Amino acid sequence: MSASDSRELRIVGFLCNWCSYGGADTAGVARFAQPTDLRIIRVPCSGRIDPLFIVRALVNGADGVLVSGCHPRDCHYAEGNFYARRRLETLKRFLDATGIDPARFEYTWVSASEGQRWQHVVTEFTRRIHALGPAPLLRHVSDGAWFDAAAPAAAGPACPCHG
Amino acid sequence: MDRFLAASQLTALADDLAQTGPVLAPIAEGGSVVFRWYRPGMRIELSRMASTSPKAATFPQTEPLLAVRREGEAKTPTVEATLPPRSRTVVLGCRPCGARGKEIFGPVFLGGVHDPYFARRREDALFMAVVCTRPETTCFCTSVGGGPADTVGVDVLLIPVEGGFVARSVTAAGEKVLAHALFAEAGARSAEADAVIAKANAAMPPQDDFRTAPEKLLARFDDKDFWERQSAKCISCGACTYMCPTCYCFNITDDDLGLESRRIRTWDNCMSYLFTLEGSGHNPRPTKAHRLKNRVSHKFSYYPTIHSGTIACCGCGRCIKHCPVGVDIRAIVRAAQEYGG
Amino acid sequence: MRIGVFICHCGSNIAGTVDVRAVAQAAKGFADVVYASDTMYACSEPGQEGIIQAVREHNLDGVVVASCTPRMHEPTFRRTVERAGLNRYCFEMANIREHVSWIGKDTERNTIKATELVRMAVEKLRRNRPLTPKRFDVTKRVLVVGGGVAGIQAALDCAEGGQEVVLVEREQSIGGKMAKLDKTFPTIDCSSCVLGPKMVDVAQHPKITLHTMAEVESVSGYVGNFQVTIRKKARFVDWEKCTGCGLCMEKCPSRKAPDPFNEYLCTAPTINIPFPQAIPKKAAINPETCIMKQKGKCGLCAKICPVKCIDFDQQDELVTVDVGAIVVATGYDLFDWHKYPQYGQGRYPDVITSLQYERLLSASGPTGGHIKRPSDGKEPKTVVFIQCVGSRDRSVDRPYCSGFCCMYTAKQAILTKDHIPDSQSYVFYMDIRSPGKAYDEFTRRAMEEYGAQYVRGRVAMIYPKGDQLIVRGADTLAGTQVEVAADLVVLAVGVEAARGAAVLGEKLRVVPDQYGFFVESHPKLRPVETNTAGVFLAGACQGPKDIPASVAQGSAAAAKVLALLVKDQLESDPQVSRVTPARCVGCGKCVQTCPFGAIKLVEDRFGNPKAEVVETVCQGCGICTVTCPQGAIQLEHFTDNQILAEVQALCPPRIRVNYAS
Amino acid sequence: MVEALKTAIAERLADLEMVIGWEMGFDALHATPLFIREEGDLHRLTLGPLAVHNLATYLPGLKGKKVGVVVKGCDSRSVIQLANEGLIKREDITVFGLCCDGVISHRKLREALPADLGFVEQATWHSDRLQAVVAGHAVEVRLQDILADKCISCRYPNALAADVLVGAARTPAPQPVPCQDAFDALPQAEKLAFWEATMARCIRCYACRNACPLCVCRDHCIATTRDPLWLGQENSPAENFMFQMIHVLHLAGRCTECGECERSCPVDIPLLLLRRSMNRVTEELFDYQAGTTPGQTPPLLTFQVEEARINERGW
Amino acid sequence: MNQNPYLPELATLVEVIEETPNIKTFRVVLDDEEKMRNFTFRPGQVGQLSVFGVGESTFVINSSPTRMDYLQFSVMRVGEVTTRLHQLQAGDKVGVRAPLGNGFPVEDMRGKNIVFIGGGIGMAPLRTLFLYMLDNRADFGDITLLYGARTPVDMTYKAELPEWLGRSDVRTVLTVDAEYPGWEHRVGLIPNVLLDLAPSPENAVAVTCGPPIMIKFTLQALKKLGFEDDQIITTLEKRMKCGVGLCGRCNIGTKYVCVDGPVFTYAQLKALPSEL
Repeated sequence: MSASDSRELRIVGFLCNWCSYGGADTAGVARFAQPTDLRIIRVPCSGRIDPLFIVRALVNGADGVLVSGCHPRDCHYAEGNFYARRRLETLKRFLDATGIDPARFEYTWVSASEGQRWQHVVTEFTRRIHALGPAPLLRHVSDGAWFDAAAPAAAGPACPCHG
Repeated sequence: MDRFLAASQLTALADDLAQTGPVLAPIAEGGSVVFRWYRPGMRIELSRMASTSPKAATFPQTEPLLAVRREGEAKTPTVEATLPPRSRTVVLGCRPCGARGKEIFGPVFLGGVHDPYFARRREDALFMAVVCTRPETTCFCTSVGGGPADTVGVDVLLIPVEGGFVARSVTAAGEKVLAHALFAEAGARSAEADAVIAKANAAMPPQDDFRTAPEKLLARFDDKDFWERQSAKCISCGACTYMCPTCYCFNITDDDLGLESRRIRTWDNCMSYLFTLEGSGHNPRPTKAHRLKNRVSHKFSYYPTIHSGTIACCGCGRCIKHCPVGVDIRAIVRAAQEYGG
Repeated sequence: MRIGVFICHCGSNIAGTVDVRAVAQAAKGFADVVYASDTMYACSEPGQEGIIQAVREHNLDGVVVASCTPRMHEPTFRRTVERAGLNRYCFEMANIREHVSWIGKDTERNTIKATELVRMAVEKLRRNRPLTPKRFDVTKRVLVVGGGVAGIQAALDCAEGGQEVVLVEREQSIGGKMAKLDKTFPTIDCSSCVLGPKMVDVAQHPKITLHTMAEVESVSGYVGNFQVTIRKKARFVDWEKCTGCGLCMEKCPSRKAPDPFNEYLCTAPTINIPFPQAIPKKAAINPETCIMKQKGKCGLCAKICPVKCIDFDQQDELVTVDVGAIVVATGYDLFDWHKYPQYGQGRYPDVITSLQYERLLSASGPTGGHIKRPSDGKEPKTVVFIQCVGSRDRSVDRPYCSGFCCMYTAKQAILTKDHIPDSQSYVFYMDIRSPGKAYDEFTRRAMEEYGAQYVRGRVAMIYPKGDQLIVRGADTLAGTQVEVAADLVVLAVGVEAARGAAVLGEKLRVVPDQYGFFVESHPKLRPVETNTAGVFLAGACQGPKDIPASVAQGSAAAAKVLALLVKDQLESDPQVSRVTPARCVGCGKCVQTCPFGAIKLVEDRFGNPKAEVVETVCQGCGICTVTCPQGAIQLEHFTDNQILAEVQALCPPRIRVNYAS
Repeated sequence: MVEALKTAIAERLADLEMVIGWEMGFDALHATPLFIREEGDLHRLTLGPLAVHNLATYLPGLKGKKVGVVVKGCDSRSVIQLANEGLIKREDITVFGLCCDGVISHRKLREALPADLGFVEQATWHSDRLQAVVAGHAVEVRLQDILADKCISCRYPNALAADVLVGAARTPAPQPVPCQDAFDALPQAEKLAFWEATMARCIRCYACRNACPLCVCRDHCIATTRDPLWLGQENSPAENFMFQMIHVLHLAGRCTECGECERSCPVDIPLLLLRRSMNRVTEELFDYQAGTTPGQTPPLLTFQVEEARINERGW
Repeated sequence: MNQNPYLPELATLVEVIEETPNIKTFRVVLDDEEKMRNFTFRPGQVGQLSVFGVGESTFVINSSPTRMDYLQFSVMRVGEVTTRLHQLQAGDKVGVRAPLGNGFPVEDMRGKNIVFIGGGIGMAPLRTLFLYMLDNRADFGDITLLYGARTPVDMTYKAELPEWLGRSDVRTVLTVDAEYPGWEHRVGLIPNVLLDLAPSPENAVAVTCGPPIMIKFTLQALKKLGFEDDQIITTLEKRMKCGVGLCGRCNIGTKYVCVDGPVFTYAQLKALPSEL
């Protein structure tokens, strides 16, 4: 796949400890080869994943964010992924308004036994992110502190209605 | 010295000045007019007062103070002051009140203690202020010592005349700028400019007399009811302080970047609960009444008391005009003055 | 902080595709890292000693081990750092085996990835704080829910282990499904002869309190400290007094009460003791059919009762007990075979379930142990057994194998021949699954010694012809259609989760799987634990099981309970949520979303509502932390700042430290 | 209408610590919140297209007090939502509801006038027309031309769950908001560029936050805390944008679209573009409009085992 | 001061002493040897300690200018910076901005009888002056130290207490709020013990520091004993950032605690607006 040929992109994964992290372990134990771009952050439950973690990662320049939890009804904490599903779906549908490509964020469910599924998810998501290319980055430097004449004009393309 | 700048040359002047150093100018953007670091292509708008103040020229919202690096296996830190690079900074098209605002900083930042960041920016800044020909409903510069053609803190006064501006130098640095080729002879326009100034002064509403404010406000210090009523509609945001040309409260925070860290100074807001919250959980200014009291009293009582009567307010009216709920600082001071006779 | 980083080779498992020395070298450059090295096997004794030594030598107060998955060795290394004198939470792991070396072959990329994972772990560790578990007292009593063979075994083992046991059974007698069986495979020994003595032991054991006709009403609390309310249903007989003499049963004029013990093959007296070996051997009145309860007159039983134990006004009674652990042994129920159109959906009285057949075989059953078919009481000569009715069938959402039907069908075929030597049994099957000790031999005996005809294939339909039932099916081995004229058809109905399991699961916070069986903590390594600490599983409530497996699980659950209750105090996991009261606005969003009821609103000394976490109940999921907009409730060890530090380690903000230079 | 309201307030004032309404502010184009404590304050009460403020914003800060509040239809949703979230006690609040004809957008008014608002000399309303003298020029502006965007799309002009309802009920006639449609039509990359440019002028004064009736963390907002440390203090476009993300996500399923955030912004950042987009999502997903039904649970504080409108994405 | 007021001196922690479960004492030496040699300060002045990447916090220098082997700060763990300080060990680097503030009016106190009344962590600012006076013992009259804490566990400077108790030229009295196993000193709240000791206000100055509630009742007790407002000195604590009177947090009316304080007489405090 193209993912392994080109430059690595920055993909952050948030995985629940009980299912998906285990699923990624299972994939590892089974030596299911995967692209190397993804870095996994382990959390106890998908219900612990604040959508703002995802936004923070994207604002900080992540090219993709992948969240995975237990399948609905299989949550170790009974309800965590039900809350997560609402939060994550809300974020995903909202992202378009921010100008961040919603395709850069995905969430899914992988159980501890689904090593193969995990391999598939990682491979597909990485492929998708590589197809999108590096994410455009918001400026992290304020104008006021130092004036950098070389910096692009702050006034970018305007909203047609707001001038 | 008087020179003339054709209205049509304003952009050219900005473009040219921006080649050799930062230019801060009121820019029309998204329906708003705000001070921005000018880059060619931006539209300078002088017909109305910018909602933000030009204080970023001397006191930017974010000022990096220190950089700390840990290097080598021992990771011994080295600390370095990150002073702003030296370069002439022009504030083009502020109002006289905006230029006056930064003068409030002087006695504090260059008084008992010398703040090298402010000092350097102050030294490098050149203020070209436009005379106000007509007061807004929120303007009260004349009540706090200023005026529509006030020259305090101004290097060049731009006086609107037919077809452009008479550029009148106030300081030597200002005079130097006027040598720029885009300026023409002022000639007879100087007289026109004088008339504009006279008319502008005459157009100002009657002055408030705030001389008794310091003692009257202090006398109200313990009047909880007074301050609760005055602050009832305040929503404790920072629009007033961040718009204000004279507000200088700041925060200092560290950003941890692993081996590197930095310490930055950012505008802070005395209307915020966290501003004075102590580690123990105690807060000397726990309610918005306490905080509004401190804000108003600082400007109209404490500061004048410490600094020989100067009111820490330039009368630009931004805090009134842009307050989401229309808190009017003039009315509060008047109320304190009138209270109890 | 002074952090030490240890990069494990794991032999060549990691070192094969990760340059571990380079990772260690890079780690030396990370913030607060004062020591970094690579080690052959971090988890080995010398590996662990190396960590301890480095902690002491370099005065470390935090340790990162980059090796395998934390799901494997996090507990190991936590103990290691604890031995080195550190708090066990001042430790982080980077998974560079399962997530790096085993899934990619590119050494260069793997090394970069491993390095970043280590940096991430370091950045998190820099924000860790020492956590200490809270200790709390344990109630030394166990609740066993369900009095089948698994529950009985668990109760007896716990009681023998010295713990007080409260056994709750929904039916009037304990014994469960096994009490209904005639014989058991593969030994053909009498079921009640095996089970009976155990039931008596339960009744007589001084440590066991038995509540039958009772259900768990509510459960609160947490491991070591559950409060359980039990609803004892009105039985209209004072069991303190009832001697079980059975006089009332004989005289009761209303004899049309349904008889669940006999699988509704017959009716029972309204005041009844379900079977002679019932424990407790006490009578109970079915108010639905009781003339006194329905019409207000009769009372014959009360008149003749020698001990005057009849009490028509008896009400349900709620009993509350404190227990430290709970064993769930609620068993199974049979699949509702009426869903299948091909078996007549109940139109043919001579199509019965295997459990009904057990009652026909049983000497204590409605026919006194003589096989008589329900329709006309005739002795059947041709009996057709149909297997996998509600097992291994996706069309009825029962894709799983019920496990023991093959065996009991073989047993019933054998018993049929024993009872009626001139009979012929046919068994329609899909596959024969008999992987147990002496099991396969047993099915062979049914075929070879007892002449049962095994037909591999599904039955397509059953229809009556005369007084017989024509069973038509396929013989997939012969590739032909078969038709058998049967006198009796016995369906080997599959098992499913017990009625009410879902409701009980909610009360106990034990999650059912998609078919309603309770989910164990780990399918291999924690088969009788659940994800709710202190709640254990035994028997078929976790999945289909035969008797020996159920008994084994009962004992296993008991062993877990005993291991728990032997402690006077327990430690609660300190990875729980913590409220900063100064930042809490008391909006109660966390309370609303906590799945465990672990957060309550309390008033501070100014009367402001504040959230408070019951540390022992909190399971550490962190749902509340996300719910709280002001970040006032933080899940320890997974705080916002810790996770943000990991995010920032991977995606550093592009701010500049010094613009001027 | 204002007289009827005054009568209604006068009748109940004795039982209330205060009633929050509007009075005229520092000039003829600005109203300002009025805290009516005694009958003598009542004559200052004003209504109309300048009564832009959502006074429900003050209610959480007055928790525990018996307070009356005058609300437009949109504002009344905030009251309901606050009560639904237990942030105020509904029984402590007396809601004086209005049937609202819409309020102005000061920004649109500014664009409609020959000079800046600050140069107004006089202004009077003649039903739905504003006659004003600005910088010496006499002008007339129609309300419908300067109507706030939220009024264009208003679905609830009449106050909901009001204890007293004043005025004649209006039939809602929601229209699409042109500027939202224009924004939605932008290509994604341009949206991001738009926010980057726009956020560059944000000064992080938090007026949007503090004016928001549902932003009840206020003193404890994670934008300014160190633990948790969500936000750097540098006012870069990225951090300013991140703050707006915090705001919008914390309001997901709670925002009543009163528009106070956008109205309060001193540098005219069109924050409602984000709010409306989010509200559209939560309505799509959960069939939920915040603050329209007393007793409703906000959608992100609950769940359904089977979500009717969330499709599991296949992989 | 014409140097950058925000620029801290690099310094090394030479010793960390665990005083109580939530208070640690840090001994700090400036890395620049010359600056350390020339470092001077007045008792009662404060310093800002930096943990780089985390932030700065203000603490009183509680060592004495007469003993300049190191600068000493005692830190109670309450917030982000203090928590991170508590994680540091000897050898670690910090930043120091000191001295800041006014310090005690030592000159005015010469020849007077001194009564120290300290509660809990409030002993820290008293310690510097107390040691200073011990080292200049002849300049001062009778010295009484009353130091109290909730329990013996919460008492700071435990290592030094025996020496102070053993000295014949000062009267040291320790108290805890309630009986505690093994406690051999006084039991009782500080104001009550103070009334019991009844130091004379004659030619005396009382120096007190402690939690607000203790200060409140101690002031009442001192008044009862006849101390005038200008005979009572205390030091204030405020949230500070810049430490040089700019950032706008710590003012009480026109006075900036970081510059005009933290030491005030009770008479001075009474003249200020009531915004403690």
